Amino acid sequence: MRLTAENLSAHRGEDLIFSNISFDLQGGEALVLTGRNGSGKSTLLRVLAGLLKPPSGSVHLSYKDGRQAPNLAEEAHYLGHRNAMKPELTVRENLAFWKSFFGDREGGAGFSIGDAAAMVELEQVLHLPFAYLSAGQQRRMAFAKLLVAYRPVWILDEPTAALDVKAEALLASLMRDHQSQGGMLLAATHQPLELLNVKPLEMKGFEFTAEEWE
Amino acid sequence: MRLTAENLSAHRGEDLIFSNISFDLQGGEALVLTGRNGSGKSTLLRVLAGLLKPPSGSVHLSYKDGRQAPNLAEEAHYLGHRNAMKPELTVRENLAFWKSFFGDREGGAGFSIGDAAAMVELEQVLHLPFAYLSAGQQRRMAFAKLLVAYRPVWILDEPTAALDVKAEALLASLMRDHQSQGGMLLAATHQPLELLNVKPLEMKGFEFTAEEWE
Amino acid sequence: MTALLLRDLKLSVRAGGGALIGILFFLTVVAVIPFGVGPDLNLLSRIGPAIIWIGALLAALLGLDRLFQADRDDGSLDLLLMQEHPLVLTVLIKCLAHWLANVLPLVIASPLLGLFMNMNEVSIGAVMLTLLVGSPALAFIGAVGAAVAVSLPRGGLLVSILVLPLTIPVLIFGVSASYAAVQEPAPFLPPFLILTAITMFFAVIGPLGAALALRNGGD
Amino acid sequence: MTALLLRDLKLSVRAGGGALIGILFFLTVVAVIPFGVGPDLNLLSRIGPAIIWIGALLAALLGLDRLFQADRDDGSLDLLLMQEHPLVLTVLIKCLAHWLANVLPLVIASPLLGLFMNMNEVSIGAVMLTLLVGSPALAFIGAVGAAVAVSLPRGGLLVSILVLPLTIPVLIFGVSASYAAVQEPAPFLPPFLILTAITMFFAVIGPLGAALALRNGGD
Amino acid sequence: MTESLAITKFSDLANPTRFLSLASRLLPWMGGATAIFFVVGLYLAFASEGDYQQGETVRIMYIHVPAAWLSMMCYSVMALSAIGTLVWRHPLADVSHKAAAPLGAAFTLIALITGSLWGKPMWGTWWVWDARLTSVFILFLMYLGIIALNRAMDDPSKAARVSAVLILIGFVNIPIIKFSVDWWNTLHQPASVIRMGGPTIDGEFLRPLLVMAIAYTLLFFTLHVMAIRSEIWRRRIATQRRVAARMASRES
Amino acid sequence: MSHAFYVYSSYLVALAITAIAILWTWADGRARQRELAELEAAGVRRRSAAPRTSPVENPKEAASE
Ligand code: HEM
Ligand SMILES: Nc1ncnc2c1ncn2[C@@H]1O[C@H](COP(=O)(O)OP(=O)(O)OP(=O)(O)O)[C@@H](O)[C@H]1O
Ligand SMILES: Nc1ncnc2c1ncn2[C@@H]1O[C@H](COP(=O)(O)OP(=O)(O)OP(=O)(O)O)[C@@H](O)[C@H]1O
Ligand SMILES: [Mg+2]
Ligand SMILES: [Mg+2]
Repeated sequence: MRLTAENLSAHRGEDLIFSNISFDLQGGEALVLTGRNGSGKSTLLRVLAGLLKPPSGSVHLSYKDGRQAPNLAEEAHYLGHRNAMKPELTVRENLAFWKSFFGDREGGAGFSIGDAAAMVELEQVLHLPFAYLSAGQQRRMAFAKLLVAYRPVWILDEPTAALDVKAEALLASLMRDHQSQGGMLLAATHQPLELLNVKPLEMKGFEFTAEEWE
Repeated sequence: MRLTAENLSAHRGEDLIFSNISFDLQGGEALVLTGRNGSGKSTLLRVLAGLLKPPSGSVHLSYKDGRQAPNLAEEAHYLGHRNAMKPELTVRENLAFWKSFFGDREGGAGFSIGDAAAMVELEQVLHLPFAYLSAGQQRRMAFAKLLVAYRPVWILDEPTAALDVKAEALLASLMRDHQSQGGMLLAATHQPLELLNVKPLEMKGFEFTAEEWE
Repeated sequence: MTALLLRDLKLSVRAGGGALIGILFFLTVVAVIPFGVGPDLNLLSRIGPAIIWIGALLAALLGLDRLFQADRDDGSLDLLLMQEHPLVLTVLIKCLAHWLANVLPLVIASPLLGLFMNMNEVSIGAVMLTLLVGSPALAFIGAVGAAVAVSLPRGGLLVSILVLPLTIPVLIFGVSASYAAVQEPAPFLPPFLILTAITMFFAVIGPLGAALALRNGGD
Repeated sequence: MTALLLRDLKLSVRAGGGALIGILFFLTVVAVIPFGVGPDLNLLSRIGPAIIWIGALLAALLGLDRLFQADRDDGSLDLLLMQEHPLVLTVLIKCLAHWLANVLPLVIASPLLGLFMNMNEVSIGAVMLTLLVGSPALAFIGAVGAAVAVSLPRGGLLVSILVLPLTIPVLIFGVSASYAAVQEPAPFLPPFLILTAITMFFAVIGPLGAALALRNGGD
Repeated sequence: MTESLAITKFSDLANPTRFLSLASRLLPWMGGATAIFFVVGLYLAFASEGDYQQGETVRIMYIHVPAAWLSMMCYSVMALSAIGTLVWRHPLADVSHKAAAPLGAAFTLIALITGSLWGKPMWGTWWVWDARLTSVFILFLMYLGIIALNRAMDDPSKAARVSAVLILIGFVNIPIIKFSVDWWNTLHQPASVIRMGGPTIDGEFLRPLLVMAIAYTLLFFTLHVMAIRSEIWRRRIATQRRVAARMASRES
Repeated sequence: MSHAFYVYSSYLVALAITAIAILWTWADGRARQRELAELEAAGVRRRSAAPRTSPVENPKEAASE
């Protein structure tokens, strides 16, 4: 499994947020993005998840056996600033929906809903509507979403926001488990995260105004 | 200025989240709530802000000269998990609205919008719609809202969520400034915050189920 | 308080496209009715005022259910509730903004629709006047529904159901005053005065009820 | 995909209170009408089909503009976009869920309302049939508007300009087919077939357009 | 004790546990009385003469009019409970208006249907959109709306407070129903029993009508108490389930 | 149609609706009772009905005794 990005750049509005970002990642490695607020971490992750079209550059993912994956987005979980869970539905309903909507990708299988909730240590709130959870509980359940369906690549935008110290360590260990099974991590974070095989990438922020009009 | 809370308790749904919480705070002091996710920190802050009616207990605020303030909510800023800014409006419009809607309370005056933005080091994005800011920039601007109108008491729920390390230090110093001018702080946080005269309060979480129906 | 009014106006112009949705919906309603009634111009002009009133009522409902919900979702509602500008006043201002942005344009457009419906000048004038006086009541009544909807995860149809029955008196007197202006024996003033009274009544009851619901429904 | 359908159905049932709500809403709308036009049973039965169609339009529009917005606000939309189930299909399913939850109950309730409006059996049957065939088009058209609204932060105005005028042909052919079924000289089939064609056309164009807007508008 | 004796007595009764024990003692008597009044009322209804104007159909009155009265009284009971919810925040008041709503809907439905069945022979039509009929129809819709609202919210005490506000706002409809026949001239009968200056109706019809009215009222209160009791049980069950779940998760 | 038809059908309708209301209320009560019994059997008990650990657990009840 191998992910290569070449010469990526991204616009937001008319501004060029970053350009010429290239990296190369093997299974089991983690790319950790750091940088000041507004330096473009989330933007880069959204580009990788296929949610923003980069004006230049390309991303390739190849499987262990050398085949080219058609699309990184399909092989990846994305956990953004927002949790992608419906406040009106119970936690269990939310997880069940994502489990069946995502399905598993080759190379692994998702955990059951009960197991996933147990892994983030929140089995006892499965029956509550998502809106009733506290901020940190919500974040943990959003993370449990990554566990119910298998994806080799995880794209995580500040996964540990709003978590207490114990929960932070818990999630970090879940991420390491994912890595040790050959998964890849791409994470943006402000707090140091204890991961394996970290490749750091510091975003510098704002590059230049777009040049089209010059 | 003095804030006393006696025997506060709070329900969420049918559950009793905490009970018998009492504390006493002087101007310049900070009450820092800690505790695991879901232990009731946000709930307590919402009770103090008057947004949840506690089934028992009372909160009193008295001014420096001993007069009783009619209401804590009016003398307080509340910064919750959500930023209370309109994504469609520009940052300047948002701040201008809150400045004129809040007005100042006796004992101080708010900063101008430009100054407040400069204090959180984000003058350059005042013209952007709020939706265009990055997560951390949004949080900083939500904090700037506290600066544009004067309130002696600040109720802050994880004020430094999503901030980078420098911004965290910056906001902490703004909070200390507020304290050193006699202001009070009530903050819930997972990361250690460097404040003055800290009174810690650790929330233990879930007490028991309501008894009305027994 | 003017700040709140201005902000809400700005929001509905910028984001919702409020005015235009209302007018277009209104137009659609009025455009479809003649197909039902057929080309009988006389009949058309007879039911004209009623149709315009019904159109206005339904158009005022569009978007009303989200009067407070948007504020709740981004956390502004908490801050509005904390201020001790009497909450009733805050609600009143928000109703006013909704009315200005979404209903007033309809009132202004109503003469045009009157022409479509083959109504005469007096009748058009009467409809416009009754709409101007009566339609704020719709916004006030709607505010109660919207406030109730805040405690629901999503409001939608339920709000309309709770609200519509209460709007019926407004509709009755609005329409009958418009008719009275044209049909000779019936006097215009009594129903018109009742309409005014209803609006004033709901201008008090509506915000009060909404404020009560907001205070009790939050968490 | 069924998961998505079920979730969306659950969401609209959970929050509003279920299919009953759609019917109740319709009932209230129809109950309001006679207050406007007066208790003239003859007139009521004549404008009945138009009123029922307008009620359906309103019910379809209420909440439609937020078809994708709720998903965007909580971040689900990102995840929906990332999956390679063809996006058109995803949109189609969402439209279907909206139609099933909000419009179908109305179609089912329409005979009851027809009775209230003093319509005869043939007319009631015709309205129900045209609604069944024509109302999905409203959902598909609305989907384009909803998608545009999501991708342009200030797309509000555009949505109303885009959506409401497009619904007028649907409404017109629906209503005129219902009338044709009762009034002798006019043939029922031509407008009905056109209505079917319109629905099928929008069933393709709508989700395609919506998917295009969603893909290009994300940020 | 600083409170007056009356208040203490009231809050004693209003304690859910007290209420349950009182209800179980009272219910058999209430049920029995209801049955007796119904038997007597129905006997009188069919034994009495027909009206010279309305013929046989006047017998519909004995079920239509009490049902119509009850539909309004039930709403008034709900409005009182709503005040209890908002002012005293009493949990029993929450339960009371929640339990009354379906009953009110049932009585209103009876009034609507029997009214229609009376209207066909008397007025020649099942339904007209006049003020009385429509305001009753609106009452029916409001009952359904309140039921729907209660079902749409899963936090019962919040649901109670919010629907209490709605009930109070909707109360404007009750005077409209009552006085609609005076304010608008309509097909419907003006008040002839409950009116200023005493009933104008003949004693022949008044007697069965009153007996039936008492029977309906008793029926309402019996069912209301039963429904309140089930609602209290329902909440106890929910509470105990939650406690059990918490205990279980604590132990594990 | 004869007047008797209207009279009897309205009595029938009234009877039917009343019967439904009564049965519904009664069945609901029975179902709740059964659930309570099941909980009891499963060993879940009301805390105020359980042996008292602290003397004033339920102040309302304690006061009225
Ligand atoms: C669906 C149709 C009808 C509805 C909704 C309806 C509703 C009501 C209501 C709410 C009342 C109580 C009024 C009060 O206490 O002041 C009432 C009373 C009454 N209704 Fe009807 N009604 C309907 C049809 C009829 C018809 C067709 C008749 C007979 C021609 C009729 C005869 C009466 C009479 C005699 C009373 C008693 C009035 C009094 O003594 O106060 N109703 N009805
Ligand atoms: N439409 C737009 N026009 C101009 N600038 C924009 C637009 N949208 C976003 N930006 C800018 O893009 C930059 C990158 O934002 P991004 O969310 O990627 O930052 P980030 O590194 O994730 O920050 P944080 O740590 O706060 O989450 C920000 O400076 C933001 O102001
Ligand atoms: N309606 C409800 N019914 C039952 N429990 C609820 C309800 N609403 C909230 N809760 C529970 O209340 C508890 C307290 O939540 P609160 O938001 O106060 O926690 P917190 O200390 O702020 O946590 P965090 O650090 O994650 O922000 C949580 O366990 C939550 O699950
Ligand atoms: Mg970011
Ligand atoms: Mg919290």
